[in-house]
Amino acid sequence: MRKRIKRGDKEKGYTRSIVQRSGQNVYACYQCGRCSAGCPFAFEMDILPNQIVRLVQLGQEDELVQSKAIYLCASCFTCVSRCPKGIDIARIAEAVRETADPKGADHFGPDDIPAHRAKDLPQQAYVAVFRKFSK
Amino acid sequence: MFEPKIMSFICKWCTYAGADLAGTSRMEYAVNPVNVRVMCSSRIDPQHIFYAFSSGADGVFIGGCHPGDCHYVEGNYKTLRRVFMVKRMMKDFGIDPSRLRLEWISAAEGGRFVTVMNEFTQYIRELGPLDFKTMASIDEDSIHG
Amino acid sequence: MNQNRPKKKIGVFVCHCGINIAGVVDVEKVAQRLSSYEGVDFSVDYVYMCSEPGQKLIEEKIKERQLDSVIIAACSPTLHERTFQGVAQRAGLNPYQVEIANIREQDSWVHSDKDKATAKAARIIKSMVEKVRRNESLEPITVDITRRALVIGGGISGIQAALDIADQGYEVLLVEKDPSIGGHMVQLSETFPTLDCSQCILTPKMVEASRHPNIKILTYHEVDSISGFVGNFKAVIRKKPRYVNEDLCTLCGECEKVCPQVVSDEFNEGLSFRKAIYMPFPQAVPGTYTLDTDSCLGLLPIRCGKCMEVCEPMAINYDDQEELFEEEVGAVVVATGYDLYSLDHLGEFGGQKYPDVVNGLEFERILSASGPTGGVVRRPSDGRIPKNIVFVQCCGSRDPENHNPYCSKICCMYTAKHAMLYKHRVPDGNATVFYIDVRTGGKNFDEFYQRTIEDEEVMYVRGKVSKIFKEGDKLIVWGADTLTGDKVEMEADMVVLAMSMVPAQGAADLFKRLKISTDINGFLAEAHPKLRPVESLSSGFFLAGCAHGPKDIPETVSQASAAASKVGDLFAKEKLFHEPTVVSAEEEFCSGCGICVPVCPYSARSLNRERGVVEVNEVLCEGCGACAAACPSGAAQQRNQTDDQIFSMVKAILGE
Amino acid sequence: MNVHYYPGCTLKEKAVNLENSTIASMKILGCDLQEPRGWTCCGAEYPLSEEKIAGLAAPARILRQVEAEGGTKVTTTCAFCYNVLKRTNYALKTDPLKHKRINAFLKDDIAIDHDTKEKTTGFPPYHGNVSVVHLLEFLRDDIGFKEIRARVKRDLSGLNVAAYYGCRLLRPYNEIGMDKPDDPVIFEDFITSLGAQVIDFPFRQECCGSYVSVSRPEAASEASYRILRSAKIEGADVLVLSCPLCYYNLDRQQNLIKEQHMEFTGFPILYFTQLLAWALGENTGSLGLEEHCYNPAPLLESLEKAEVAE
Repeated sequence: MRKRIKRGDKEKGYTRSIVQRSGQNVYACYQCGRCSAGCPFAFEMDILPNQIVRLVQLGQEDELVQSKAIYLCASCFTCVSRCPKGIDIARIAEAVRETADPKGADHFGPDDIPAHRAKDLPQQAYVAVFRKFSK
Repeated sequence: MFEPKIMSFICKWCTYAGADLAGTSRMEYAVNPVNVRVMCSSRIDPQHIFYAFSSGADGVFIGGCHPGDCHYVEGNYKTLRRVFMVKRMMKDFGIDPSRLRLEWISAAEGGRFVTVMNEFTQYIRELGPLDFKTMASIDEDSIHG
Repeated sequence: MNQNRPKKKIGVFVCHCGINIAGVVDVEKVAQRLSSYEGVDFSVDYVYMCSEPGQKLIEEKIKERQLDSVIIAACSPTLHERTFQGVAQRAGLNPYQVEIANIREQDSWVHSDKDKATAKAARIIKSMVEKVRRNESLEPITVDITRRALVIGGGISGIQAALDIADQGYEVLLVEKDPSIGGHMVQLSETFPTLDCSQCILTPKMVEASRHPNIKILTYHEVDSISGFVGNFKAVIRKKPRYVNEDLCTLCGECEKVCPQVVSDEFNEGLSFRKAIYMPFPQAVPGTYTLDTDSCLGLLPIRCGKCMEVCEPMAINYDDQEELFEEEVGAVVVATGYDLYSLDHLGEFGGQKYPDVVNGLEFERILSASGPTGGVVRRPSDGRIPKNIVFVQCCGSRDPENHNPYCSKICCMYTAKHAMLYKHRVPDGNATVFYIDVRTGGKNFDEFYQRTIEDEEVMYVRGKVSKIFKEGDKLIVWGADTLTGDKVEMEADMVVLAMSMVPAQGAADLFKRLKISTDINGFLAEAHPKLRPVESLSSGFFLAGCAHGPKDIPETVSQASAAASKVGDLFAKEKLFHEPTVVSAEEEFCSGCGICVPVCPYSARSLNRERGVVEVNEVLCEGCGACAAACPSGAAQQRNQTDDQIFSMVKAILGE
Repeated sequence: MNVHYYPGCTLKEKAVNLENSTIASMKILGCDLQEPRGWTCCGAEYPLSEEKIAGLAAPARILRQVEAEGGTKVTTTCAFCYNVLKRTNYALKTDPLKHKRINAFLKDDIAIDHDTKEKTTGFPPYHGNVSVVHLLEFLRDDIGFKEIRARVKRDLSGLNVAAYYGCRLLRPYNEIGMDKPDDPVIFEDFITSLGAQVIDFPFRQECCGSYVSVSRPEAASEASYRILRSAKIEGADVLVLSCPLCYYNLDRQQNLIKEQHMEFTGFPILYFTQLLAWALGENTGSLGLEEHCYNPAPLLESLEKAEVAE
């Protein structure tokens, strides 16, 4: 299917909201792909980190909030430390997660952890994963 | 209606040429500003600005090349810094700092020269005359040294 | 103020310019009003001042009324200032006693209210009367020229500039810090897009330079400092001890055979070894051995002394000394070239850790028939022929966040060339290029790049590489293919990094010593990016080659020739003439505070600490006046644009 | 010597063995670790959104407590806590607006004593006078690697160590600034000061999977596997790390890795203070090594035997 790219108020508004939340100049990205090249979870991602930035530039909210990739980011900042244009992609991913499912359902909540694992997991992992992936 | 007197210092390489272009393009603008051509906007000494105010100017305009385009490499940056300083001094003297305006206008920006001149004249017109009576008269000799 | 008002007889000539001025400005009224203005002796209007009769009118009136100065109220000074200065000169007046009042472009053409435009014209003319009243009669500043050029750097740009200047009939000193001229170009294998052998086209030029009667080559020398000004520089040059007399050395090579010290070879980028006494490469100019004391066991015959023992022509002299000497030159061409950005900055590519991750110059040596592998592509670690090779572009370039913000310009082409030459030598190998953009602006460049992809089947992957690391004897390259949206992990036997080009090592220090300005990246700054691209801001300094920014060979050669022709321009003049409207430093007012010294972008002002005053080199002053505005005591005054002149112009404009 | 020490929640609960070795070795080095009174969780993750500034309150509260107790330096051994505290401190020091807003949050704090039920209010603001250092930095700058070298009691020369940084110690560089993100040396220098051999392995700054091991354990263990595999290929005997979550992912999840990769047979992991304590003379019994999924005790003991045999 051919995709039509539109730059309407909705799209521009979405880009603006991500820029505001993340504090990042998403337009600085020139799509070199270095973020994706170094990302430890790129193998598992449906869209790559550089594509996330591209979709933010285009204001493609639906594709972004439905992606699995934003819930694979471990905030390891490899992309941030190598980006030639100084863009904090982890912040962009965080901003996109914030805009996903505004009704407030958790992407990953306490009920999603099987009982046998709950005992062993370190506290910091709980706190971190809920902070990142739930409301 | 109040017609302000406006003193305009403009650099030879950019803004003066921009003003010439406005002329060759026959654009019309406010008659109030009169230009003095200097080699570079950085030639403008704070003394010149204050002398203009004390001699009856209601507004002073300085025109230079855009950052990076200065014929003398970095004169316009020096001007920028001096204008910041002069504006602070103006405050201390009780002169509204917005009576001094610095703009970068290139040789190709005749239209912009016109817009800036009209805007600035209108702005000063609305601001009203610079009331110098409350200030001690400046002894000319002390300025010339 | 009154005491500064000299008594001058001033004439005012108001031009109608047909109806261009007279249609809006009441010129007769203006002329009449001015005739009673203080100092104005005579005032008249005429239909076309620039016409033959108009010029005649001015000339006659100057003579008739013995005018000291004239004002021409007409069009913009950019149009006819020179014309009217010529008229005045013909009438025996100094051209600096002519001023133009611009009442056309900045009055009649931009206003329609006749009364107001007329009043404004009078103000403009009055301000110019106030100015010209205080104008001095000036003569252009003249200086003699030393017709001898100094070229710093013996790479292709320096060699070309030296040859071109020498061919114009002027003497040239060519100073090179290394033992031979040739620069980086002599290290290259073949050149894009024609695949000429680099050495084959360069070495004849090197020989030509060495035989040219007007060129004196000083290799293993460095420029220590340069003082003086355009046409009259004094250069202090440092001779590094070579310990071998180049005139006596017969290149027999006996010394090299006995030398026990083996060190890594710079010419081969550390991929092979040389002795402590060595010749950098067989075609070196001058053809002589050089003893490198950093690697030598010691210059005492007791320590070693083997080379001296076997040298039959007795060319080796352990007592050779460093020397400083002075040379007079009139112009300087700076052609110090480039180096590659160090791999140390790229920890994610292993820094210098992996021998099989090489930079572009190392790969040039590997490809070169005169290189350490005889032109067979072998990887440095174990000498195996790499079957999978990866090229990474933009290493350290276009990376404002961590490295260099600029594009190094030639890497796209040389990477295509590397990939092509690799495929010529290893037809069954796989070559992959990681790129962000491929920039092939140049004659026949894109055709060459297309051939690399279509004929040689080099795989281009659009994406930057994030990490390179070793796994066993393979290298793993982590990249991305942003066109397909895949993360790419690739096994490679060897990786070639297109490292960013940076100013040559030591250049930053040299530029500081020469007091010539650089851009934010340390490359030399040109006087104007469009109109004066081969001149430095400092008068008498010219730029050539990569010292000014990344360039390919043809561009470097063009710039070197352009610089040489600029030097020729300078030397062809009998004397140097310079605009005299410079800024003075009146000693009676100068307190020696030195504030004006750093304000000057041309280093025209210097503080004489002994005398406690600032001195001005008028030849260097371009007359911007920034120092005059900075001077707290009024000691810095611009000729014919003094503070007093500006004040009185302001007064004339604002006064009733 | 006395220094403020923020342990964080994991070390107090799920990884007590890691903290014990810290306390033991610092004691040998003559340094008392002082916990800020009433400390809470740091939040584990630094808030990346400009809209979630409230996440800075918890770490700022910890820093304020240290400052109120007269401390100018707080050290931590958990890379997560280190990252959060250091970045919060950086944000408060460089962004006056954030500083003001967070202090406004903290102004209304009420503390209730567990035993006396007494309420405390009117806390002072945080002025920003505390510096956050990782224990590795403290060992380097305050104790000195030379001093440690002098106090080492055991010969570790036969031990090949892979020093693993992970993400939180190094990145983002402009806020953390502990070492160059792709060319760090501090961990290697520390290992060298203990007398062990450092082996260079390219995955030392790669991410272990972090908290993704909670939501997508199989994805995270793939990341962990690649790190362990690389250390093994490069000839390491043991991997030493500095973060309790890395310890969880790289050691305690090894059974999951084994399920996914048949050839993986397990690999010993040590917390950096475990190796330190052992080098300084503590016995394997006191290090809690039996808690590990892959017990490294036999490896350490085999070194001792080799020494004796010589």
